[in-house]
Amino acid sequence: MTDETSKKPNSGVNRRAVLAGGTALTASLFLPKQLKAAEYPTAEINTTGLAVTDDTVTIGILHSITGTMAISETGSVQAEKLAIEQINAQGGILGRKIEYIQEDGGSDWPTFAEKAKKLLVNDKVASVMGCWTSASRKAVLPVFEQYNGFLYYPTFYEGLEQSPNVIYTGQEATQQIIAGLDWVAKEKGAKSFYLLGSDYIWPRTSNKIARKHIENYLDGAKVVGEEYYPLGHTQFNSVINKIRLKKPDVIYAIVVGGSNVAFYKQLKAAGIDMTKESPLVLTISVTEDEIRGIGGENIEGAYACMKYFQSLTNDNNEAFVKSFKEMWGDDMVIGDVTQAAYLGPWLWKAAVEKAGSFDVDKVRAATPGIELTSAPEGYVKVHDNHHLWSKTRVGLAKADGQYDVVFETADLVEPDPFPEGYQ
Amino acid sequence: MNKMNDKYVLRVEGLTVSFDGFKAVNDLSFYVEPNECRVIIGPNGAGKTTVLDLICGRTKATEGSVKFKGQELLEMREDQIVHAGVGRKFQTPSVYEDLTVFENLELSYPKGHGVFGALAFKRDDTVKTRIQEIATTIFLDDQLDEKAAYLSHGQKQWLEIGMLLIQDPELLMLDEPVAGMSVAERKKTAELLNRIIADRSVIVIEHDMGFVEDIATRVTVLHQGKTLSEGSMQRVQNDPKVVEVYLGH
Amino acid sequence: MFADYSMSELGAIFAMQGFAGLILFSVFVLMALGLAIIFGQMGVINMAHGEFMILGAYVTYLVSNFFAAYLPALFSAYFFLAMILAFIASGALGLFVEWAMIRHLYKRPLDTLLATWGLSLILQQLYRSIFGAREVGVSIPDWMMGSMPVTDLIEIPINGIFVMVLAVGISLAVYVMMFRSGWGKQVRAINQNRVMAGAVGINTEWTDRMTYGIGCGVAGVAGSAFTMIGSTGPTAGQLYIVDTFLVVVFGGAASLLGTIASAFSISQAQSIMEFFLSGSMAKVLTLLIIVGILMIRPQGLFAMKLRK
Amino acid sequence: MKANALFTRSEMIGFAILACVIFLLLPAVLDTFRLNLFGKYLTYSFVAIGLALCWGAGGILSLGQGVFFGLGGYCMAMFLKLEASTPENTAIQSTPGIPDFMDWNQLTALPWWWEPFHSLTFALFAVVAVPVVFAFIIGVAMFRRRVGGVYFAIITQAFAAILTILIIGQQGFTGGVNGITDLRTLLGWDIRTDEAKETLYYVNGILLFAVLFAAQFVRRSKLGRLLIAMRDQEDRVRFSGYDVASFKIFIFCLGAGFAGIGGAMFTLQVGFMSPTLVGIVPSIEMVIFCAVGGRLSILGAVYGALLVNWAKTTFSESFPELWLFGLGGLFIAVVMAFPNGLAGIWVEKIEPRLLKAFKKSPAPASPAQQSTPAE
Repeated sequence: MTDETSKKPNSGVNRRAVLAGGTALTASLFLPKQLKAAEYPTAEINTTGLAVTDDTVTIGILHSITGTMAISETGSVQAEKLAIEQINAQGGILGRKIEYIQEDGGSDWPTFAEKAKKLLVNDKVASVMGCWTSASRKAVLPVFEQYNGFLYYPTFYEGLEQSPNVIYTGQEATQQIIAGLDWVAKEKGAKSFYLLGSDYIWPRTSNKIARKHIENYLDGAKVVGEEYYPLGHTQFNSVINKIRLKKPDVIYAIVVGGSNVAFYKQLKAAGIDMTKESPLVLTISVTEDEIRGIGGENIEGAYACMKYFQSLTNDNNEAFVKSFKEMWGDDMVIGDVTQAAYLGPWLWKAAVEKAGSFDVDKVRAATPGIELTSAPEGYVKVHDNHHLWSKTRVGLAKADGQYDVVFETADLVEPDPFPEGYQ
Repeated sequence: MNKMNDKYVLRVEGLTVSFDGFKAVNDLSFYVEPNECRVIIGPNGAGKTTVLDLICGRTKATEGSVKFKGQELLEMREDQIVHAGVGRKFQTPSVYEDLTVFENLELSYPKGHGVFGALAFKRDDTVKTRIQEIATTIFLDDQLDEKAAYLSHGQKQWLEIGMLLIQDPELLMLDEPVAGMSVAERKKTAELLNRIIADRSVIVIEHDMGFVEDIATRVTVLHQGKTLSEGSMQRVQNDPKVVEVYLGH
Repeated sequence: MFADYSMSELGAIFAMQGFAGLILFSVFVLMALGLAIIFGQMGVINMAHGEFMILGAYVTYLVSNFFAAYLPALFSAYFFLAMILAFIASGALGLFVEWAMIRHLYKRPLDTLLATWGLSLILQQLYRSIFGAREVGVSIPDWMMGSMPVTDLIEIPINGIFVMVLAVGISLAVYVMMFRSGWGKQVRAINQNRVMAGAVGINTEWTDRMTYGIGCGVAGVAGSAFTMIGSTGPTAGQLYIVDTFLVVVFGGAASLLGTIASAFSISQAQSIMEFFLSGSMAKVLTLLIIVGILMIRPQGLFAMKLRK
Repeated sequence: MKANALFTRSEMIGFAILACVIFLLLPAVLDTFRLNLFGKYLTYSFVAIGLALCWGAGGILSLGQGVFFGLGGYCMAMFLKLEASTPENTAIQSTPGIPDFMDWNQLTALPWWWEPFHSLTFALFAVVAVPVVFAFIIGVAMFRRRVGGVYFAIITQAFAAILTILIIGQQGFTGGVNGITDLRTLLGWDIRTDEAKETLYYVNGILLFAVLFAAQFVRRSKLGRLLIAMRDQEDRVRFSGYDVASFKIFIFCLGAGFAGIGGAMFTLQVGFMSPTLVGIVPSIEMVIFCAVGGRLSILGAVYGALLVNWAKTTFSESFPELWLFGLGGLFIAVVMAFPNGLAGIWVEKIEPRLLKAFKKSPAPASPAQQSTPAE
């Protein structure tokens, strides 16, 4: 008995201490003063019956932990839990500790809708961190709009959406795509592009935007091929042969999931040495997380275009990487979406404190203009359209599974979910 | 061909089937007259059962012709052949074990054979009377509500014969109807068969020579897919070729 | 679409494309052989086949980590040991599953489908709990990921050759076991008449267990080989299951030669169509053609015509 | 022997109990959210009932029922999507008045085969007709060629794969992997409100009973007995003068029609339709619902769908990281220990005791319930 009682709090304290150490910097940046719960009576800050008590506030985490998407979504769950722990270590939000209810979307869109409804209707969560694929977001969107929930969605995605109930913490397609294409045309003199993707909406829409940009805005550049393979496809030798035949300057690859691993392994085995950049491989779908499965040696020399790389050298990021590894293990890697998921709880915290209320309507009203100076990716700001202003970066994949950042936009790129001229 | 003038119910001509080159039935011809009881005998593997399979459409012939009352059976589907008036009993008793004797007979009753006919089928008094009648013929009138699974082997054979009888076929084909029966059952079956072959043509495959003598009008001896000998039981028995390949060993 | 290219380019591309088809063929053969044994010879519909393959892949992952950490000098050769261990691990799991589950279900083949589906869920979760939900990266020795330039345009991937050699080797081994050994005779005898086989003194219980074990073991080797060309994650096995079943069924379930012929025709069809059409449409068309042919010839390409 | 009656005594009791559960018990103990969830589970039981007829009675195992469920659901979703895509609602699109996903895929006009779905009558007709026609084509092609057993199962599985890839690949016309989402009203009636959900639950229940009665009628007719006869002795049936293939085609089409209704109700209650319901995994799961319920029993099929889905939801809520062990274990346990599923447990264990308790002589159960599972 004594053993047990002495053990539990101890381990908790240790972990907390470690976390606090790791986040001391972040904490001091984020929060000048500790907010006390007593200053904010529950009845005043929660007028719509959300799960808020005098000491706690409950939020939901809704990702796939089983099924094929668990591969990708695990990192997001870890980042969200880390952010929640850190916020709690600093005293929570409006003096209330965050508790979370985690549900499994099971890589199945109707299940996502069911669980979203459960979180909003049964558990009355104050906000939800969740979803990864567009399909899961589309499935839960009507639920969030009907029950006025608030979702923080971390993935880079195709755009064409702007819901009052969703904050998109990842980049929308134009933010991610255009800067990368401009860079590869200017720096590498690329003229011909081969567009390749998994067969669903994000790669198709992204390639559509890429094609318009290549054909209309890049001088003399052209698309020499565009092709889609079913999700989960594992044989790419035929398309590799087609690419050989067309000899494009750039393979623009938006392959996802298990197909990713097969594609890059087969590309390498077919004798296409990506480090020679002929053709150059530019992807928007391979984060450090995916490289773990592909193997760094198999993708060395490819370029990725996104807003965050684990190798970013700034104080925020170093602290973030350190505490992430302390919480989840030294062998962890952090990709773009993981970082975007980490922003979710912090953005919500900032919005709640600005609004002085957990009410969704007030939080929503307070959200545009929220800034995070301490985000691992650097400074970000929430746009009126619920997307984030963020920089876009190009990384060069190395054999150790990390990217070298070779380019970043000078300014924040404005999010433009309904881009004129790209539809 | 003029149906009315044809003196044969069944004409089998040049019938051949080959399985990957092996000719199980090879250029076989024979003719069956009305009210005849033809028994086919022959050693194992002679192709007896295959002949029945070919006639009723269970196996597709490679060559030849099978005409039943002028209709070419080889071009017809199994159920159409049945409707034309050909009934077939299998070697191992095949009855519906999950259903009762009554239901077994009812399913063979020649009405409601289309999908929607079957949906609309009503168990009226005509049906019941007819089933009762057949059940009496096949000695199963006491077991009408029993599941077929619980019948003895011989009773299942009778039930299957009854299922054919209820359709009143013009040509009845029986594959070893007394196999596996006790002596008493065998006697009863012979009596039953004698009664039911009276007003139709029958083709029987049988090994039991005593039984064959009891019922046969004519006998065809098959050997390696071909007719070895044909005629009355007596003639066949005395044919030296038959003695050599069959009765001799 | 060919107007812009010189003859030598076209020749090279067709050669490469033919080779791609051969690799796909080998992949299909490897996927299908284990199932051809289990489904074709025993009639067990093993929906967990993909999970047995992934077990082989995870074993390869563990062995590669072990060599990297303790025997770096021998790393370039670890793969051979990994394949043997993959065979043993998947085979052992197969033996256990047969003993615990399958042997009670021989009389209900469709039920094996449901039970092994349950098994596949459990195995997936087991992998997830042990190795994490993410994919693991299996380091392949450098020499296996390279390619051999034949001409300027034609390059032959080494891992493709490796997969092909392996497919041929395992096919031969399975052939010898099934058709040249006493054991194979017993397996086929049981397949044709279980009761009779038992009656003439074949130890059906033992033979069944070994057959199932060997089928699973072959799946494990396939999974191990696929670490070279595909991903290793808890759910990766599901990517293979439909293709695998179609290859086996299309070939005529009980015929090993049929499985190989069917793998060949499907892979060639798919690889040719992938070259002319987009990937998704090629896949749809391939499946439609298989289904169409199966409707005309339901017993598959190679099935014995039997006297009923 | 009351051969022409629709029910035996014990079946009558069974129907009555199920009616109480669906119309009285569940609404009484569940809040709207949970009730809506059970409504969703019940849509799967339409498929399971069809499978109980096809597979349990007829011995035809289809691993592609998701195809029919999906087709029915998509037909409904197309109507609802068109209703939701009024020019006013879609004013920000480059082509207002067409569904949003078409606009994203640069379609500038509604494809011709979407046009009829402006009409509810046509959509309701299509909900049943499209799956039935599809099943008819597959059925004719397969059963006339005497494809059966495992081969049929695997070919239907291939159909599920084909349709999924097609739907995902043709996203401009189908909504792709996202499915058809954001459905709002049915003839102006908002289907997203709690009251609508409750109404839909009862509509679903009534339709379910209509389907159950139809299934019971088929089972008790001569056709039902023929199916069992065909399962056990297909040749004997054939040589009793029946065209076996046409009966198989009929029952397969019937199952497909039931599945289509289920799919349409799913769309209405969940508010969207997606290709994840068409594929191989859901198709196998639907077979499992039927197996858990006891494959021969149409009532069992309903309970099977309810139990498995309830277990799935509960396991995954309580043990999000481990629930697959429970679900996988449940399937194995059912197959190994209770091959006749819930219906078997009821008939073998519970009913005799109940009868004993009431001191009545055991009434003969229906033949179908006592028989052993098909192989």
